[in-house]
Formats: sequence, C-alpha cells, structure tokens
Amino acid sequence: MAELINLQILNRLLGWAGVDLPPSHLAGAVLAALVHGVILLGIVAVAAMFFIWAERKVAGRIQDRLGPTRVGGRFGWLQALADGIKLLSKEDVRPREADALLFRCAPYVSFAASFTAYLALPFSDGWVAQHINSAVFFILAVLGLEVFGVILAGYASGSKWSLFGAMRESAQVVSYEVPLGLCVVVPVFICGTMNLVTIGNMQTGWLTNWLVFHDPFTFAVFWVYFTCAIASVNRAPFDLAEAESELVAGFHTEYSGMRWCYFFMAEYGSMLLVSGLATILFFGGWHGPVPVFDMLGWSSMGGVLQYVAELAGAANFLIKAVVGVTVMIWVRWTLPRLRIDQVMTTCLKYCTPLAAVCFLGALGWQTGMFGLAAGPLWSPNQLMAVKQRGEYRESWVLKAEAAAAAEGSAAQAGRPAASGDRDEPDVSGETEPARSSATGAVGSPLSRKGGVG
Amino acid sequence: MASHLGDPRVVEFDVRTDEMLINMGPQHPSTHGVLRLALRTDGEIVSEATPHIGYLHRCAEKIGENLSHRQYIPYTDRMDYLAAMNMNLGWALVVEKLLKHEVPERGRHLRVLMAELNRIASHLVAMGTYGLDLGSFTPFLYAFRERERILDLFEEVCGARLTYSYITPGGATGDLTEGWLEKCEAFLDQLAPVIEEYHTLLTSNAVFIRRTAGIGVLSAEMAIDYGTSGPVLRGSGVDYDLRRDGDPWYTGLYRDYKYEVIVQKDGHYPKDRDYPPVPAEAVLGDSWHRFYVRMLEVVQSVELVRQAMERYRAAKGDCGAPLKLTQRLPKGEAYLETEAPRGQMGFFLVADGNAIPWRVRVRSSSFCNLSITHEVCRGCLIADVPAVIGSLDIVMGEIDR
Amino acid sequence: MMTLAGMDWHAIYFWLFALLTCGFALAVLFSANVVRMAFYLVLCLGASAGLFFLTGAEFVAAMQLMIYVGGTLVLLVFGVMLTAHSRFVSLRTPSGEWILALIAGSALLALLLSAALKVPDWVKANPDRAAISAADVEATTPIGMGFAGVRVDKLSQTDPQLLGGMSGYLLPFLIVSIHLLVVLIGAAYMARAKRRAAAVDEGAV
Amino acid sequence: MAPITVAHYLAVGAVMFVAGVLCMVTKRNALGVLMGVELVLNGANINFVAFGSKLLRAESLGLDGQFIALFVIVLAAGEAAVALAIALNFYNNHTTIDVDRADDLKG
Repeated sequence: MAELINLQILNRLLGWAGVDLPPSHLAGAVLAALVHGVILLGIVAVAAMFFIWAERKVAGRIQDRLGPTRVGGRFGWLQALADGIKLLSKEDVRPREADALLFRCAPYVSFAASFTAYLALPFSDGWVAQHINSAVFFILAVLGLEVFGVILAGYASGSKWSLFGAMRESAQVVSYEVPLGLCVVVPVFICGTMNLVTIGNMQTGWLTNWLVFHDPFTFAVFWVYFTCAIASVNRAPFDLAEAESELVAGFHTEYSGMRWCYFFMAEYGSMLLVSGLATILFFGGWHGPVPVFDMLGWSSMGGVLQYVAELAGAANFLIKAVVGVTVMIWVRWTLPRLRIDQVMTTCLKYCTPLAAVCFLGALGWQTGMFGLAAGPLWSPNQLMAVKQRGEYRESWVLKAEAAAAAEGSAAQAGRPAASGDRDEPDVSGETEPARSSATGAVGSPLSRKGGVG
Repeated sequence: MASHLGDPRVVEFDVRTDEMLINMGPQHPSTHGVLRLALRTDGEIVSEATPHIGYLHRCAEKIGENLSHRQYIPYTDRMDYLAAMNMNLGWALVVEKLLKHEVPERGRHLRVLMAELNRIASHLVAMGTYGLDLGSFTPFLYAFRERERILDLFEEVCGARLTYSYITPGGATGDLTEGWLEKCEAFLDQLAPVIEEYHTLLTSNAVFIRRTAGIGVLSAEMAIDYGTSGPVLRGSGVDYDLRRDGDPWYTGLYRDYKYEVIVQKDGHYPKDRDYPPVPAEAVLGDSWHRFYVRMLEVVQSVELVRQAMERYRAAKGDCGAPLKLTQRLPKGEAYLETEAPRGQMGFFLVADGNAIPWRVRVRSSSFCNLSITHEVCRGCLIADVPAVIGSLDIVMGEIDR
Repeated sequence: MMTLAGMDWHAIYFWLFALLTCGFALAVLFSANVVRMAFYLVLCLGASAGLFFLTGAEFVAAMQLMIYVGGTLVLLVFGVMLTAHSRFVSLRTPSGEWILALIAGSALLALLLSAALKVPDWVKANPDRAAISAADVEATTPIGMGFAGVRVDKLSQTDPQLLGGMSGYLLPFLIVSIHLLVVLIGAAYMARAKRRAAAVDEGAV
Repeated sequence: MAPITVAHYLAVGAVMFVAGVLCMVTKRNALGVLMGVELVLNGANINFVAFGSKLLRAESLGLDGQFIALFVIVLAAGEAAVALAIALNFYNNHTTIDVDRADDLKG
C-alpha cells in the first residue's frame, strides 16, 4: 500500500524543480493536500461531465438515435462542456417567493455532501484522501446529507411542486437508508472491518474472491444494495423528487443556470460514489478478475512498478464503478417511474426484509448455520488472512493475534463470540481464550482459514 | 373503488394536513397541451380535480360559418392535429351527406386507408406520450420513429406532415402516387414485430402494470353517462364502435371490411392470444385497459389498412375530385359522427343554400372523455393524475376548438 | 492529522470546527424562521461531528451524521413542513423574555465555563499525545464488540476485581433496540389511516 | 497556539448546551423547542466524547464515553420521533404549534 502522492517523492520532484524543502516542511504537506484535493475535485467534476455525456450517448443508443455527434469531434465528447458553458451563461433566476439564503445555499449543500463522501472512498490500495476506520458508514452518512440540499431547495423555492419534491425526497431517503445500511453490513461483518481499504485488499486474487460470490446471500444482497442505491441517489425509477411528468421538475423546478448544474453534479457524483462503494464491497475493489500484478509480484515490489500496479488498480476500480453507473443509466431509460407509495412499499415490504434475511443468511453461512455445521459453509472466496492485512487492523487485534499465536490456542479461535461473556466468573480470570474468541468473532475469515496459528 | 387508498371521504389520517390547491398546467409537461387542472389535494392525495379548458380556443366553429365548406378543411386539420385525416374525413362526409354525394369506390377505399393509417399514427403518439407520463422516455421515441414513416407516406400523397387537408368533400386532393402502396406495405410489415417490443416495454412491464392497473377505473355505466367514446368507452367494456354501429352514411365506408371491435368480452379481447395477457391487478375500465384497447386497435388498423390497399388496387376508376369552392349546399342540416382515434367526432352542419354553411358545430370526443376527470381522479395520488389524463389521450386542439 | 509537518493541525481544525459549532448553535438560537433554524442546526451538528472526528471518535461521528443529521433532522424538517401554517412561519418571542433568558443563559454559561476551566486535569494537554498512533484510537471494532457484551478495549485491565465490573453494553443495547421498536410501532400507529365507522357503509365509488 | 485540552471541548459543549437551553426557553414554536433539546443533547455528547478521547487525556474515560454518546444519539432519534408526534397531535388539536397556546389545563 502506498499513498497516491508520496511526500518524499513530491519533495524530490520539487528538488529537481529547484525548490529545496526539508522533508517535513509545511509547504510540502500543504502542496500534497492541495494536489489531493484538486485530484479528487477533478475526479468528481470530470466524472459528472463524463456521465452527462455518457447518459446522452447511452440514452441515444437505447432510443435508436445517435446522441450528441458534433461538439468536439465525432462522438460529441465536449457536449457536456458546452452544456456547462451554456449553464454558466444562463441567468440565475430566483423567485420572489423564495427564501433567498436557503435557496442560494441548497445546491452547495447537495454538492458538498456528495463531494465530501469521496474523502473516504479509496480508488486503489491506499489511495484514499482520509483513512477513516468506519469509512463505510461515513460514506453512507455523508451521502445521506445530500438529501438536505434537496429538502432545502424544495422548501425554499416557494413553489408547491418543489415542496412536493422535497416531501417525497425526505420520506424516500430516510426510508431507504435502512435497507442500504443493512446491505452494507453484510460485507462488513464478513471482512470484520469497516475500513474500505482493508475490505478491498481482502479480496485480492482471482474474481472468485469477490465478496459477491462469497455465498448466495451476499450475491442476493448485492442486488438489494443496488436497488436501494439507485433509490438513495434518486435515479429512475425512483426519481420521485424530480418526477418531471408529475411535479414539473420537483425540487429543482425553480432553479436555473449554475445552481441547477450543482444538483446534477451532485447526482452524478453520488451515482459514481454508490457504484464505487458497491465495487469495493462486492466486486473486489481495485483487484481485477485476474491478479496479473500479483502474479508478476509488482503490487508488493515498491517503487515505480508498485505504483504502476496501483495505477492499474485505480483504473480497474473506475471501470467497475463506471459499469455500475452505466447500468443505472440503462435502467433509467428502460423503466417507467414508480409511484410514491410503491416506492415506499418496495423499501419497507421488499428491500428491508430481503436485506434482513440476507444478513441472517450470510451470518448463518459464516457460522455454519448457527452451529448446525462444523464450521463456516463452503465459499469460493479465499479472503486474504488477517495477518497479511495487518497494517489496517486495530492494534489490539494484532496484539491479541500475536499472543494467541504464541500460546498456540488456535483451537479455540472458532468459538462463537456470544459465549465469551466477560461477566462469567470462570472466564474473567483467563484473558487469552476470551481474546481469541473476540478475534474469532470479529475476523471470522481468520477462524475459517485455520486461524491465527 | 377509486384507488387502493380509498376515497378521501372515507379515509381519515391522524396527521391533519392542510388542504392544498395546486394548478397543474397550463404549462405542465404532462397535461398534453394547455389543459389546466385545479387539484385540491390533501398531501399527495387528490380530493378534487377540476379541468379548466379554453386556452386553445380559436373559434373554429365560428370560422366555419364564414368560409366555404371546402375552405373549412384546413381548420378541421387543426382540431385533432394528431389525426387530421380523420377530421378531414368527418367534415367531408357530413358535407357529402348533406349533398347526398357518393364518392367513387376507389375513393372510399382510399379514405379507409388514410383514416386507419392515421389512426395508427395517433395511437402511436398516445402510447408514446403515455409512457412519458409514467416517466418512461424511450417508448416515446420508438413511437415517433414509426410515426415518422407514416408521416412520410402522408407527405408523399399530400405534401404535408401534420395538417394534411387531403380528404375533401367530393373525394381527395389527389390520387396515391406511383409505388406508394409498396412503401406502405413495407411499413406495415415492419410495424408488426415492433409492436411486440412496445408490449414488452410497456403493456407487460411490471412497473407499468403497477402504475396503471386499477387506476382511474371508469365503470361502463359512468362511461355511458358521461358520453365517453372511442377507446375510453371500449376500455370500460362497452361494445360500441361507430364503424359498425354508426350512421349508415359512415358505416357504408367499411361495409365490406372484416374486423372485430376491440372490446373485452367474456374476459377476452379479440385476438389477445398473441399479446400479453390481462394482468390480474387490472380492473375493467382502468387506465391499463384503455391503453391496451389502443394497442390492439393499432393491430386492427394494420389489418384494415391491408384490406383497404387490396380493395383499392382492385377498384377501378378515380377516387373522386374535390367539390368546387362555390358548390352550393342544399338548404337543410346534417349531423354525422365518425369514429376518430379518440372517439366519436361529430360535425353538425346547417346550410341555408349558400356554399358557406349557416351553422357549424362540432362534437368533440376528447371533450367528453375529459369530463370524467373529476370522477376518476378523486382519491388518487398526484402521480396518478397524469396516468389517468394520459390514458384518456386528449388533444386540446379538439377540446377547445 | 495530529502532528503533520510540525504544525498543530489538531488545534487548527479544532478552532475551525469549534467556531462553526458555536456560531451555528447561536444562529439556531437567534433565528426566527423555523426552517432556517433547522438548516443551522444541521450545520451545527455537522460541525460537531467534525469535533468528534478530531477526538478520534470516528464511529460516533459517522453515526452522528447518519442518525442525527440524516435521520432525526430530516424528520424534524418534515414536521416543519407538515405544520407550517403559512409559508416560512416564524413566531416572535417578546423582547422581555429574551432579556430574561439571555441573562439567565449567560449566568449558566459562565458557571459551566468556570467549572470546565477550574479542574487542573482538564486544562492540561496530554503530554504523550504525539506517541499515540491513529491505529490506537481506532475503535470501531471494540465498540461493536462492546455492544455485543465483550469489552476488548479493557483487556489490559489485570485486576480481576475491576475486570469483572467492565461489563459490556449488551443489556442497554437490547433495551435501546426494544425502545426503538416501540417508537417505530408508535409512529406507524400515528400515521396509519383510520376508517370512519359511519362512512364505511357508503362505500367508495 | 495553545495545545487543545479537554477544557476546550467542554467550552464548546457548554456553548451548545446554553444555546439549547435558551432555545427551549425562548422559542414559541414547538419544533424550535425540539431543536433546543437536540442542541442540549449534543452539547452533552461533546463532553462525553472529549472525556473519552485518548488523544486529549492520558487516563481517559476510554470507550465508555463513546458508548454513552452513541446511546444518546440513538435515544435522541427516538425522542425526536415521539416529540414530533406530540407536536403534530398538538397541531391537529390547535392548528398551531405555538407552545404558549398549550394552556388548556390552566385553571
């Protein structure tokens, strides 16, 4: 694992350029942070532009027409840029009825939420702006803030159609957070961590290691996740908040120009984000179907070759995420829109129970159907053992592991965690079994792989 | 049962919300033109929907009293602009009825050919825009792709793509061009498999069924009471089609054609075996049935066009020349209703012996079909309002005239 | 985050988030428009989530954003929308009440601040903070285990007497779960559609 | 710049707490009062988390601070739901959410 921008490399580059900085100089850190920020912002902005273009092209193909063909050459590459320029030059209209402050702020709230979530999204092994221990929930949480921009926009516009859009959005997003949260918990507890880099790295190897193939329940839960993700980013057939045939344009009816554009940047940003999250949680993240760079040994070689391997990983990740977005676009241009009560029914009557059943099923798979089988049921996944991904484990796990290895108490590692209650007097005296039972429950792959020893 | 949520007069929610008055239209994307619906809603539930019309009023009837019968043809084009051929036909027939003027055999088949072809085009637009109303954009463009080819055919015979003014009192402005029939044949061959696609995209689509089945149910009695007609009436299970049951002057046009009226009998539509089955959720008279009737009528019209082409080829002679502008109309009155794509389109003509009619009145099908809005929209959700209005397939040009 | 390149980033971020938190908390107080209040409250709680991140409580911060800001406040705004009689409703408070409240409030604030600053242990910076790595404060898994009844973070406690008292939070967790279930059922009961007995026989059209 | 200590966090928490209390006292809108409650709870939360932080104090409260903060957050969600239900019912009966009008029981 390495950083996208290595401080030392940066300083060396600066040295070549004639600027001499000590390795820990503040300017270097600020520069690195700036480069990170610009790259991230660039990814979001370019992704939005790319997806606007892709949406038009894909929609065109689906609808038996060509889509944009003229701006910027044969394929209309620059259509999105032309749109942007047009939107920039449009008048920024604000209705007299609107609450001026909230009306102005709302698009930024949406966009900022969508962009902030990228802070915790790794693009390759270690290529993440901020290592956050609970990155999965951080992303979901920040994504959930996007709804606030929509609600404020709807309420502050002073239009009844916008208000309807806001009401629908708030009801929908609050409901869909429940199954979405349940779905992401499944890969999280299989891996025993919420750190996305660790989850991604655990799936190193062939495509059979992808968590979506872990067991039937993870396979099912991926589809539930994808459905809920589409709903939570407000894409058709769940785009109730902007339903153009019912609510004119819903929450952004009164917006024009750049402010309107921000809503769309946010929408496409979140689409890529949820697809990226799905990629890491279910589809091996930055690991391709064939571990070419692992075979070559580049990914642990260090230096330029490792950087190349990680770059390829980032490309891998982006390709998978873009495929996810393309599926969303495909769905949008195929299906009619659901009605608000049907959207809620889908969430409460189908998605939530399905996610719960999948959660229980995957739990059962890991524990040998709650103790009926001898151990975890068979799975094509050969997840990387805890030891090798130690860098991102909490230190207490490592310590516990080392201690357990030293005492050779691997036999007890598979003991279910529920029985390891610390209050039991007979357990309170002996620390080691309790520790290993704790690790066994947390890093369940650990115990399955014959564990710590 | 007005909707699954029940009638607002019966259902009471603990959370009291203020009643809201919303104007849907006249600049709303899914009111099909400049219709304004004043919705009184409780949250998302519509308690009252009142259509306000007249935004497209152009005094079409009054203009008819100042122009010669043949000069009036372009104005009929602009009533139901999606089915201008059928409008032309209606006016031409009523003038001919007053004059007791029979068109030659070939002209008769030409008229059936054009009317049915335009019915296909009109139903395609209805289908596409209905998809649009439900948030599905793609069928709209598919429908327009096929409609373009019909418009190409029309353009070839009359030079216009929307307002044809082709069928005139006395006959038509011209005969078919060389090779036109072959092109039409090719189009029909290509249309048949495409309709299957539309059924996949919409009719049998699970989301589509959930959005339309059981929504906007119009009972047969109510449909008759409100004077609805066309697919709206037949969608409620009333077996009534003016091509079979209308004025002899009009039914004569179809006298030797073979077709079945598209209406559900004993739980089955004619020839519905080839098409998606009626879903279990659908109630006779709901939006889904209205849509389905239209889809089946496209197939019916394809067959009628084929028959008409065959008979047109066989018929000898010309297809009739337009009457002279100055052709005086005999003193008296005539009323004739024709089966336009949207229902029965009636023209009433009173003449005082001049070429210029003394009185012209129009009975519009969409107008009566729209009048059921407040009955079927009560108690449904806001999202259902476009779903119901779309299934009525109204054209404001015809309502406001 | 802590000592990158010799700068006290913690202090910089702390002042940033602290100012945002306090500023928006006061904005909530002084705003008359209830929707704006909700908006400021969102920003205030979001900024305090930033403070949680700074203390190393990442999971709490994420939950703060997810449950509090993403759930509770959306609910609040929903309530505002349902009850807004006229648009952008604001109910004025008499200025007499304001003065009284401000006096009492500043007295309370002075009391709390003096209490916070009096304890010498609280105003002393942690001397070996630089030695604490990020991995040491990452606590997502121990929190999860704690809710399941196993306090893995207290394993270093060697005194068996004390260790026995370090029970997990399984029971409170269950109580809270049941509590939430009750709230959920109550909310569903509130929102459920009731049929008027008298109107049932009329039937719908 | 002085190093950040627990007291700094406590000060922020105190400001939030006082702002919340004043909110509860002065707002006439029931939902405004509710927002005040949220502020108070959050001010307390900041204290818990600060006391539990290993970064700020060597002998910290440990994870218990975070546990309590989590319970507060979850209970606040339930509290908000119930309070909102009360506010809505009050609105149903009085068509206003001005808490000063809730004086039916006054003799």
